[in-house]
Amino acid sequence: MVYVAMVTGFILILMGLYGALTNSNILRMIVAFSVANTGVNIVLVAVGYIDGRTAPILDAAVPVAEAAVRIIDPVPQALVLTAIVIGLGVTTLMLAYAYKLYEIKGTLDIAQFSELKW
Amino acid sequence: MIDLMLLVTIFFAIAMIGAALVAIRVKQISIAMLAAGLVSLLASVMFLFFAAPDVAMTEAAIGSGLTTFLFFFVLGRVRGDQRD
Amino acid sequence: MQFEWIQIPYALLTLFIVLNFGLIMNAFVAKIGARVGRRHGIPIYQNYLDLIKNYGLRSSITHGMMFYLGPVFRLTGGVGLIMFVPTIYGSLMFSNFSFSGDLILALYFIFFGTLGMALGAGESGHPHAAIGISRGLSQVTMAELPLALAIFSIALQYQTLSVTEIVAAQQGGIQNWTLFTNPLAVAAAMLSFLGSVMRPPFDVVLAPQEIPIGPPTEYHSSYLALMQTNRVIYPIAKMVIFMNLFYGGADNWLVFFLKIFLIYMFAVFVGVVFPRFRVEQSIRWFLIWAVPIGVLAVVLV
Amino acid sequence: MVNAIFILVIGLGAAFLLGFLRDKRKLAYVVTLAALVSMAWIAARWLLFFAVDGGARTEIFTAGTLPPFAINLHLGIAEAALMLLVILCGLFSAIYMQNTLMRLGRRMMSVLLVFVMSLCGIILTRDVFNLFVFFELAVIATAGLILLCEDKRTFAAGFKYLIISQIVSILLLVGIIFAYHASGSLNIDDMAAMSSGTLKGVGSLAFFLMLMAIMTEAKPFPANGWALDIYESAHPAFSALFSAAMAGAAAVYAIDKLLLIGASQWLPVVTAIGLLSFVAANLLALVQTNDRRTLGYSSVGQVGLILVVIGQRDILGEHYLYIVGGILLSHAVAKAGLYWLSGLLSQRKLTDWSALRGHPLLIFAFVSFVAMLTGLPPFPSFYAKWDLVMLLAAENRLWILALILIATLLEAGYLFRWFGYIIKREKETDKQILSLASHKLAVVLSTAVISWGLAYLWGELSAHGNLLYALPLLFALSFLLLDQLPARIKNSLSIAGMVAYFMVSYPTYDPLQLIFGAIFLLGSSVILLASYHVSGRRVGFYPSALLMFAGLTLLIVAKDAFHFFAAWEFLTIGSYFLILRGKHSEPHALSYVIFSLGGAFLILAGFALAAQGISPFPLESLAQVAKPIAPWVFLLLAIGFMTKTAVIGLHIWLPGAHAEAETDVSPMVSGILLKAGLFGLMVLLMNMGKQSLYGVELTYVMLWMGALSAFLGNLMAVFQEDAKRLLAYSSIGQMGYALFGLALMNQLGWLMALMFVINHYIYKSMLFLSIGGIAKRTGTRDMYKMGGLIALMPLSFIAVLIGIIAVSGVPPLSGFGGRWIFYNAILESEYRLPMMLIFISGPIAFLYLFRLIHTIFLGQLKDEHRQIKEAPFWILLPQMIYVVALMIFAVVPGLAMRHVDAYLSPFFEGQGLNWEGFTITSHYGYWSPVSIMIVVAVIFATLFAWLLFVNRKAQKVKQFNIVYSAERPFRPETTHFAWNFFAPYRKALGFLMQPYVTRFWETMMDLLHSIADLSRRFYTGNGQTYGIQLLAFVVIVYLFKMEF
Repeated sequence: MVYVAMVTGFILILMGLYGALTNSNILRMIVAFSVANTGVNIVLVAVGYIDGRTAPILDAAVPVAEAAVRIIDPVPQALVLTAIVIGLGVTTLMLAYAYKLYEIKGTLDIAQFSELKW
Repeated sequence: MIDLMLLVTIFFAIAMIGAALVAIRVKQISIAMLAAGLVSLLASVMFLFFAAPDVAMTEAAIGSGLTTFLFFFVLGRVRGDQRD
Repeated sequence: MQFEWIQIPYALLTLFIVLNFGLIMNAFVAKIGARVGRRHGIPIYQNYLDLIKNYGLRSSITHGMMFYLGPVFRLTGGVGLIMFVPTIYGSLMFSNFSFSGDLILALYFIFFGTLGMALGAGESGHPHAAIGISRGLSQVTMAELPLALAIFSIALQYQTLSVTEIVAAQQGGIQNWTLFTNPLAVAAAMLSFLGSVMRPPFDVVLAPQEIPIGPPTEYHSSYLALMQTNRVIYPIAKMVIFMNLFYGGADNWLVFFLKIFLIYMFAVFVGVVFPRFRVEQSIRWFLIWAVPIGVLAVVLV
Repeated sequence: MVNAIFILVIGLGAAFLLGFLRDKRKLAYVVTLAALVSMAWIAARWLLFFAVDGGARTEIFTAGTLPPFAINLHLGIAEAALMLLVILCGLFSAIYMQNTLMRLGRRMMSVLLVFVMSLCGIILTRDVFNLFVFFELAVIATAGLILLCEDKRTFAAGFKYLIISQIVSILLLVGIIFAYHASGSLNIDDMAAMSSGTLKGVGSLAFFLMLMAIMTEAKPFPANGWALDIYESAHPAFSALFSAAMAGAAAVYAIDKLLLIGASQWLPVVTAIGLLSFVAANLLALVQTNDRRTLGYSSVGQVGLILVVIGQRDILGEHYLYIVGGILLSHAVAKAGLYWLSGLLSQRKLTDWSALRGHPLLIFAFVSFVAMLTGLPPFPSFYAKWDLVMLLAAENRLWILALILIATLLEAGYLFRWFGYIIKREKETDKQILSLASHKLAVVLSTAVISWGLAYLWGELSAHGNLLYALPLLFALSFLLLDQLPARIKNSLSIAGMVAYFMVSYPTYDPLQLIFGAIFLLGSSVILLASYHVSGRRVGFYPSALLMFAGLTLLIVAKDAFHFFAAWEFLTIGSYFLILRGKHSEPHALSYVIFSLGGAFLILAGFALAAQGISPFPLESLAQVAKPIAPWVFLLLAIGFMTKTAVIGLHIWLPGAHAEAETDVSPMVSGILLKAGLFGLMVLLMNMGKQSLYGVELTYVMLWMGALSAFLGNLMAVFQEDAKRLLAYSSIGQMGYALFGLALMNQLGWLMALMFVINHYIYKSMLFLSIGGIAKRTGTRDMYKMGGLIALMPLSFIAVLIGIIAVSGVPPLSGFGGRWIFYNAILESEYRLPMMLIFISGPIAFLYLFRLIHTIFLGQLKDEHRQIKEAPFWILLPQMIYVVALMIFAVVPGLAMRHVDAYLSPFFEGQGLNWEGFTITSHYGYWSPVSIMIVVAVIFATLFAWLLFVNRKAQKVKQFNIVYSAERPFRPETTHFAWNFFAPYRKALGFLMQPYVTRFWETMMDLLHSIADLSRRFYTGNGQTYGIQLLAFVVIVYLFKMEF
């Protein structure tokens, strides 16, 4: 199960990267990146998962004393949460840029934005 | 039980990959955005299986909700260039 | 060797003998040349007359300071050269001021007169003079090279730069002459000699004066006299070096006259036989024939 | 002491605070500055604590728990220094961008604060995920700050950066999670403490991904197209931050931290990437015309160099911080300074920087920055590079050493070319390119001050002693402050200073040093007399000239390789500035400095190879260098020194550089500077003696080189139409003689070389001065345009006449002495073939010398020159001094030479000369300069007096009276035969004159430029391509890593 998720995550990452680097429309690139980010999140969660344990939430079901053996390592999940938020930030920024770029040139074709080169 | 989980996971995985394929290949950009949101949504369900309910909630809210909204927001403002 | 005052009159005596010998020899050679060409030729005393006449003339024009200095440099070069080499082997009386320096001094002092000539002619203001000079200098660079190589070769051979010691090493029979002990060096030097005596085939340098004005033509009267004097002394001074280095030197004036005359006749013969070279041709000629011999002389010694 | 976490707290807090300051831009700006100042203050306090009080490094724990559950920050001297750098950089940029920030308002200010804060976070944190967070923050802040610029293209650049950072964050996150999986910790120190076994397999791949992700932030070639676009288009103050603080400090430090984990197996990868970046970026920069893009490439290169140092830290030991710090700080300060400087200009072409001309302070700042980047003394990068190179050579990592030096040379090439543009290119007068806002100026100039402060600091820290304490150097630098004084006062000061220094120091010199010292100090004072002819202020002349003389002075007293090399660099830079002053000297000065630096790097490599890690390395120890490397050391050093003496093949810089220099500079660089190379060769040969490589005796090769230089140098001089070029080529020939003498490796050969040192100084200085004076009066250097000047400029004529007699070696003047010793020397030597070339070069010298005097002074006067006067008094005065000196040296050469002869005799078994009485005798012959002089003078004077007497009534004829029958020729300018003077010679030997060497070097240059131009097309400008390049780069590096 972990492997399935992990493989799915990697496939999503690769598909996302492929999409981002082959679609010339800027919005579609951003969409592809968001797919890749989802893939990363899946990988992160899958790596942290230990079979048969519960969520790292201390409640009645999981006494504090047994927490260490009964819950999943909370660190990766904390990482994913942070990553999702940061990912949102970056995606938003990219979208803002996309809009700005569209304003400047009236196009979203990435190939049109290559005055700076060499 | 575990096998069932596995099957469900595999199902979700295939669904996600399919949605992702749509997201990066489909002609219509709005459909691509929806598909990306779908990938995110499916992922958040999957997180539940992996005992990560808070991640699932965040992913559902931010990944599939807010991000998709933002996509459409920007798309609405740049209408006109809908070619691939 | 140390300087003594008596050496000054001795040196002047040498100079006097050489001058007279040169005047007569030049006339003699001219005579021979004329006779070969079935002409009558000049009288033997003609050069004396010319020289005396020119020394007697006074000029009322000058082209400027360097115009004066040209002949002065020139003659200083010729006289100085004679002064710096011993003329008669074993004679203190006729070894002149050779204590001032050795073979290298002589080798480099050759240029002193050349420089003066060139400077003076340059000042004469005639463009053709400069053409003659540029040709002459071009040619002399290549003509002197085999000589330098030959001198290096015999300096290596005798392990000394002192002219007197080189002559001393050749005493005791004709077989000891450098001519036989180091024939390659002598060959190179003799070929080089052809290039520096201003006779055919290497006299294109003087050609502008046939066209008709060249380096010496602007000179007249006393200026010309100085240059004529030099043209008598300078080749002899040079041949003295040759004689000392290659042909065993001379221990009395008779031998001296004979050897100098023969060396000179070598150039004359070649000149009569061969046509004139253009400068670049003569440069190539020296480069192809004389220089390799010189190189061999250095390498094989 | 304030807890360092407050740096982050203040940054973040102030950024939030700004959010409440709507419509209070001034207050917001003050808050921003105050926040930065207080952050800087904290960092500075910590730095002082570590550096001065020797404090121990501290850990700062957050959230009350230990890692991995909480984040820990780590503060040591490196962190404190880097944070101070980053914050100061931010502060300066904030001041610099005052107007922009005020216009854009508080949001931009808070973004700036977040950016600086996140960089500090990157530096402080020891947690890989935290590293990720701070990097993402920095990315977001970057994307915000890019909008500072009005340039619309910046948006595209920013978007490209976002694409890349998406990929980077994916790599980083995947790497982090697997690293965590493998090690169970996110803490770098914990991971580092694990056994290397955990890094096998997945762990290794995870580490690789993290490393590559962070490496990308350091913008390595070729995955850096986006960075260059940002550098080119962003606001210069942001580019300064981006280059100096983000790439140059934060990213490389993050890599450094990460490598604690990877242990030594990843160091070669980092080295290789760094080297590739350093070489490729500097190569590509060669063809840039945009200033900021050029700086961007340079930045990529410099960061590459820092990566190399990081990758080499296994051999750097305790020097690691000193070396990496020196290079890092030099890059940061210089690059930030240059970016800030670029903000003063409104045009973007490199050539537009000529607008800086007329602002000495800005030029001084520029020069300081360029010198810092190229690693010239006394800047930190110089000390650092020296130590780096020494250690690399000691560990036998020669390829790395070679590539570093080559890339540095490339970098020097375009930076100095740029400097040439500033000094030499036409200013566009109609456009106001330069805007000098006082706050921007303050930033730039205080950066320049900081650069010198760092130079002092690194000198203090250096094991070799502080170069800035050398008195001659201080003397030269003090003229920077005096530059406002009139030139004549500065001239008097310089002469007084140099003479006084000589007086004080000559008792400590040995005879060899004395000869060189006298030429370097007294000789240059004589030449400086000629400088009195220049009125006005002559800005920049004296610091440059004195820097060169300081280098020369320090060179002869240098005891160890470090000081020798530093002196060598000083004299190179000083002379470069001097040469650049000439009117048309831009390309020539450039080729001069490139050849010189190339030579200097060979010398550096030679010393490094010889030292094998011994520091300091005394020059005498060259004698103890062991067999297999000794010939290579010899080869490197010899070629290095021969570059300075312009041996044939490496000579192409000389003619232009010497000919185009100013009137009084030509004698300095020809008469004096060339001797530095000979001095170096003497030091080399004296200590190393004969060496052979693959059975070839190297001194024998040098013999041939010297002979060829003498021959070809003279031959080329013959065909020059330009008088100063003629003299310049003649210098090549003369140096060939001297080189030949040294390579003979016998006492007489050395004596001859020293004779040439003295003679060449005197007559070449004299000739350059007279020709300079003539060129000044006639307005041309083409000899065929002159003629007949003897009457108008008699004193110059006398100088040239005496000069050419001396040069040609005709007795009785001193040149003959050299020739005489030469013959004696070659008789002792068994090498015969190369002599031939020397033999022929003597008469050839005669050709060009005659041409010099004939075409200028003799023949017909040109119409346009009828009114000209004799050269200025101050130019004539040194010439007359030289005439007297030549005469004295001709008559009594023993004054100087006998001491040298005695000094040299212990080094050679052969016999020296006998100097008893007036006659000098050798084993082979004898020579009495006094009697020669007397004999020649008496004959000459007698004949001259007689001729004058008999022709006392002669009148001077008018110009055309005789030859042209008193008719004025149709075209008087054709009456002087002077052009193509030795036509037959050219016909016969012209084939030797094919410019093979020039063509070779030109082809090399063209090739480099073509390669650069072709390879830069690889940066298509498309963000996607950049992304693909990044991925491909990662994959390829991985494959290579697997391969080895």
